[in-house]
Amino acid sequence: MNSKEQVKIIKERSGTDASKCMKCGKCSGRCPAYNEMDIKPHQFVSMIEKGEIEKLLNCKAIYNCLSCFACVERCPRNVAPAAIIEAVRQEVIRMQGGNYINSEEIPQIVDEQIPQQLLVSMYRKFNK
Amino acid sequence: MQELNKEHKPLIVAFCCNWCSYAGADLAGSSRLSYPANVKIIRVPCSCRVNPTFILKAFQKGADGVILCGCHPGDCHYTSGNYYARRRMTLLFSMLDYLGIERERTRVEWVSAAEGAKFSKVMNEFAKTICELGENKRLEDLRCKD
Amino acid sequence: MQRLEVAFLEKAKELLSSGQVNRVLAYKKGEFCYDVSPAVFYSVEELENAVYNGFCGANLSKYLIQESKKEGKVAVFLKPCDTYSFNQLIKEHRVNRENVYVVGIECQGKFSIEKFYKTGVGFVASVQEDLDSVLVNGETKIDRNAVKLERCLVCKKQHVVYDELLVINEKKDGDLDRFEMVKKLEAMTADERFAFWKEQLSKCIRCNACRNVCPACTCTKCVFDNDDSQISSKANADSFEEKLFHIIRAFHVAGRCTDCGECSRVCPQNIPLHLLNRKYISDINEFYGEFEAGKDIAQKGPLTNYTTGDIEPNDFKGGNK
Amino acid sequence: MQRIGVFVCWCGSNISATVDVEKVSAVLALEPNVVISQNYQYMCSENGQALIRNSIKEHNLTGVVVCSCSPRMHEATFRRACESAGLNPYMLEVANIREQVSWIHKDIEEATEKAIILGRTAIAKLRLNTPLTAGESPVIKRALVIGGGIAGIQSALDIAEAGYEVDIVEKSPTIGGNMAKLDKTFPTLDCAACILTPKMVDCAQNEKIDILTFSEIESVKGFVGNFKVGIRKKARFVNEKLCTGCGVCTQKCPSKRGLNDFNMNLNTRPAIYIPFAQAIPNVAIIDPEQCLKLKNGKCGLCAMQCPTKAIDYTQQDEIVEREYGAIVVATGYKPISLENFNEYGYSTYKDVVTSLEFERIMNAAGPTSGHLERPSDHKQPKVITFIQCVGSRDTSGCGKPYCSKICCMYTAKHAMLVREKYPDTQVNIFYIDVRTPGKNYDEFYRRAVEQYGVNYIKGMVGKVYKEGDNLVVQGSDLINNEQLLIKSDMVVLAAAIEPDPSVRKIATLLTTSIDTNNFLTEAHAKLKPVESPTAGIFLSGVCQGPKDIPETVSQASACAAKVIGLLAKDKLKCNASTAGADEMLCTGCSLCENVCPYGAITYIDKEFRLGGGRTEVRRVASVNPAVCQGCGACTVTCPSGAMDLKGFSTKQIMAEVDAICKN
Repeated sequence: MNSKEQVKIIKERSGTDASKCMKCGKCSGRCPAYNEMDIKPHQFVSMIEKGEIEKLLNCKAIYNCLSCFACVERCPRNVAPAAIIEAVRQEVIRMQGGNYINSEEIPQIVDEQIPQQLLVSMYRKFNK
Repeated sequence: MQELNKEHKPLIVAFCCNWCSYAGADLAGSSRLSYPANVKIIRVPCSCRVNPTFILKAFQKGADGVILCGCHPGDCHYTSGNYYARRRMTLLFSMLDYLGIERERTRVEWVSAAEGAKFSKVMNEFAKTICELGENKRLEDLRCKD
Repeated sequence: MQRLEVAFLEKAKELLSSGQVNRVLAYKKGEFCYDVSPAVFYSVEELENAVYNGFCGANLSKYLIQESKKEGKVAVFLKPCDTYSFNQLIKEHRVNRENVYVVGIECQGKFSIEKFYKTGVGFVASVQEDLDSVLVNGETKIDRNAVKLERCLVCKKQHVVYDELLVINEKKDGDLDRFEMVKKLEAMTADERFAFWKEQLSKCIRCNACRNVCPACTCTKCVFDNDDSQISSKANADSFEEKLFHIIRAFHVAGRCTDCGECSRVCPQNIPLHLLNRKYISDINEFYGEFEAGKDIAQKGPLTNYTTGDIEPNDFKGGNK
Repeated sequence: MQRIGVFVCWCGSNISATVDVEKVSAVLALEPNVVISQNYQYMCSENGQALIRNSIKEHNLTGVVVCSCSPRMHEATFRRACESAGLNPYMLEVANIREQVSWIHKDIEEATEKAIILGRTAIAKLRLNTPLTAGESPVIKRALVIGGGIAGIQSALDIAEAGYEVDIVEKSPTIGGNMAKLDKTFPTLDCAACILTPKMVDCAQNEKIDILTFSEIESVKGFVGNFKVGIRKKARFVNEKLCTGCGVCTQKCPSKRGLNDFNMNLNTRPAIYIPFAQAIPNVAIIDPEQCLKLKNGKCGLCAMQCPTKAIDYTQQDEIVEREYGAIVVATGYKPISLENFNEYGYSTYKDVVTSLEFERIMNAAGPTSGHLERPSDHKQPKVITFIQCVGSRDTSGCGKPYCSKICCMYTAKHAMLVREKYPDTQVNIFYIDVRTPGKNYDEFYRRAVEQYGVNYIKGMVGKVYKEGDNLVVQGSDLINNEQLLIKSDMVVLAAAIEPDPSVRKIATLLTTSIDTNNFLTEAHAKLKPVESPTAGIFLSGVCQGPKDIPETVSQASACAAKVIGLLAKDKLKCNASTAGADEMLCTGCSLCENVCPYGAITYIDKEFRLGGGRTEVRRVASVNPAVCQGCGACTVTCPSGAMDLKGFSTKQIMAEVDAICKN
């Protein structure tokens, strides 16, 4: 698969239209994981639009995103940066194959206090 | 018979109000949004000028579908004309349906002057529906068919 | 029941002899008992021939268009359903109300002679009426409901406009659902409906009786007689013209038709024309709210009125496919 | 017998590329009544029109069919050509073979066939045309301006200047609108009151102008040149004629808890009040929600104190009916409600204010007498952060999809004013883009950056929250690619603006159209920007789209020019296509009268001869051709077919149906 096709797939999977972005930066303005991310939420939107797929596939930010959807909530143009981040991450996982977490392991490795949403998010991040 | 039906090119009469829908048709034209050539437009000042007899007459003379286009409710150039047209057409269409005549042959669409794309879409869809229905047999006058 | 006819004659005589009116519009005897027709009586002597019985079905209101224009006052005996038509004519400025003295007369439902024949009584020489039954030829007793006109089974009961009332007994029954047949037709498939109407309307001989009797069809010159209308025709040349005439006629009276049923009563071919009018009435009730033409002249007619949220012409439910 | 000329236009190659124009003119030449059929490159050109004119004369034509572009484009042109050759202009029909044929069909054979059918249809209709003459209706030489902001004031002053009478109807107790609330104006920084209030006074003193404040439009009837408008003068409980505006009552009033809406509710005012010092009219008004006398009958202090006995607790709403030739809509705007923008904490934190509230805080006549104080503790803020595009350019459904146009400039103004008066205050501005098209606008913005050291940050704010006494603004800096947390004492939101909500009702009453954002639609986006599609209704100011003051004033004057042009005419040509009843068929049933939207139909009792010396008086419909607009609603309502419409008669339309269907 070439990178053009990958971009197309990621765009489709995210279900969001990155061309609607007016580059206001409100997504990055609210991101709670901003400082941890090597590529910022607003950059995901512009980079996928420009087709800079290699950098995205190799970034760490896709694992730092909390999937809190604050960026989606705030966006004035109905673009969903978190969905793009998620789509890139899925692409990486699918390229690698395999699951990184097994449901049977969860009771041992997880703190009881952990919120349900995080568990769900964890599945999304580490499983195919 | 099947062969004949394929060759049948349905005739569609479109009554368009001068202020919105006729202008919408103009916009479809200037935007080069095509619709079948068998759609022929008659310009009327307002959708409320369209008498049920015009529609029946068109069917009598061999039209296979009749569509009436006017300004959107609330936007009538004459303030309330399309509201009257709406009631008249509802009752007329309901009566045709009651008599067992295919209700898909008649239609009302509100198309504004800015909706060239809608005009073309409506005409394409309507023409397709009429094509599928085939020739108008239940409301035609055989003498009028040459 | 004979008491009512006596009261009717007394009232007519009183109105004439007192000079309150100079003529009376009512019914006169024919050759047979069922052969009654509308007539104008100018003197007490002429009233010898006046009758009021179960065969006085004709709606007298339409005659008042011409009668009310003439010199002097005319008295008229109107049944409840007739008063609706009369009221609608007042609304449309077709009658001069000041010239008419309306006596609202009791009606226990009028007869259909065909229904007598259907009971197998043969020739009807005389009918003695009772509230619930009739005695034919002095020997056969028949349930009154069995010989009533269809419209009298769905009676309006109340007089909506009158100067005085002549009612001895309250009207009984007549509460059937008048839209029953319309609903039945709607439940048929489109092909069945088409077949039904094709059969019915192809009987039409374009005698124009329905139009001429209709109290809502009061045009000076009907569009079907007017060459300029582009739809004029004297006779149905084919099935299209049969439909055209009846659709347009029903449309022209839509919202104005009081459902008096005269069209079906007079049709020599027994076409159920009232089913076309009732379809409009039922649609109007369903789409725009209950409306009864002739009931309240201050109310706007449904086709000269609108609301911004009216149903769209493509969206009505319609009959079955 | 009609003698018809057919003229087929090539429209350069627009038509001739897909329609065989030679064939069209040749085939149409064979139609009955057609005596000449020609084609030409550009029928609308002077040469093309000359061809029509000459043919009319040469062939004694009684009618002309032009097969060309849409009649909406050149029907008027060809009508003029006919008229100048002595032919009645309504003896013309246009077959639209461009928009309806050549531009949408590719197949030449198919397109040519359709063009011929449309040509035949036009000929069929034309055979039944009759010469028409347009009637005339007089113009009432008085204008109505709805809205007394700067747009309405300017339009009214210009119309009055030309010598016509104008009424300004304003829904609030004073004219002045939003501009009266502003402190300074960009790009010159002169004080809004200094330039506005003299104009308000001019309005009050101009004898051609009648100001009706605290009044609303109740009903509108009629048409261009002849509007009848019902105006509701709401009760203000003070006799306007007697009140001198001395203000004694406002000082004595014991009920002082009412929110001062002129100061954006930042402080309170008495129940009887004068909106602001320079209010026009300078007359007090009682707020019935607050007034003790009106609420429970106990008080009456103001009436006792009033030296002119102007207080009238029994005053009622009053409806006045007036007639106008033209109507100007100048209903203006308001900032949007910020309820969908909780992230900025507007409803949670007192120190988050809108720009219009900030105007009042900075205004010398405002609640703080012009001292920069934050609302929570009246301390002078040391760090102020402005956020632009709050609700503008928002397609998510929370705000407005359009650019509000004025926010970039007034935010730069606010920043400059703060830095000018309080140089030790830090000013940050979050922006998406800075838009400054306008004379001296970009220079103004650059001055804010270069001379006043305003910190412009390209990025948007994600959240405003409180930490101790201060607000923290969390936002992105897209240039430095970092996320900022800025401690601020005060946050100012440049809220989007939207048309004043009253405009919906007014648009309905005036039957003019309104777009999805509630802005009134102009008749043509480029060529008729101040006319509404409804004749006689004109648009001034923000009701048509976001505008700053200079633009509003220019549009208001343009609007006035259009109104003056209309009022200068003594008579207007009416629509020639009017309805009329065949009196021999009319039964006088009143159905048509009930559907006429213009009240053009009345009934008369007319005497008819029956023959033999007898006569009959019948009630028949009579159409006023000056009022009839030609919609045709009556024609279908009429069961007898007595009512018909000239130019679109039943026969003509039926002939068109025939012509289309027989092919």
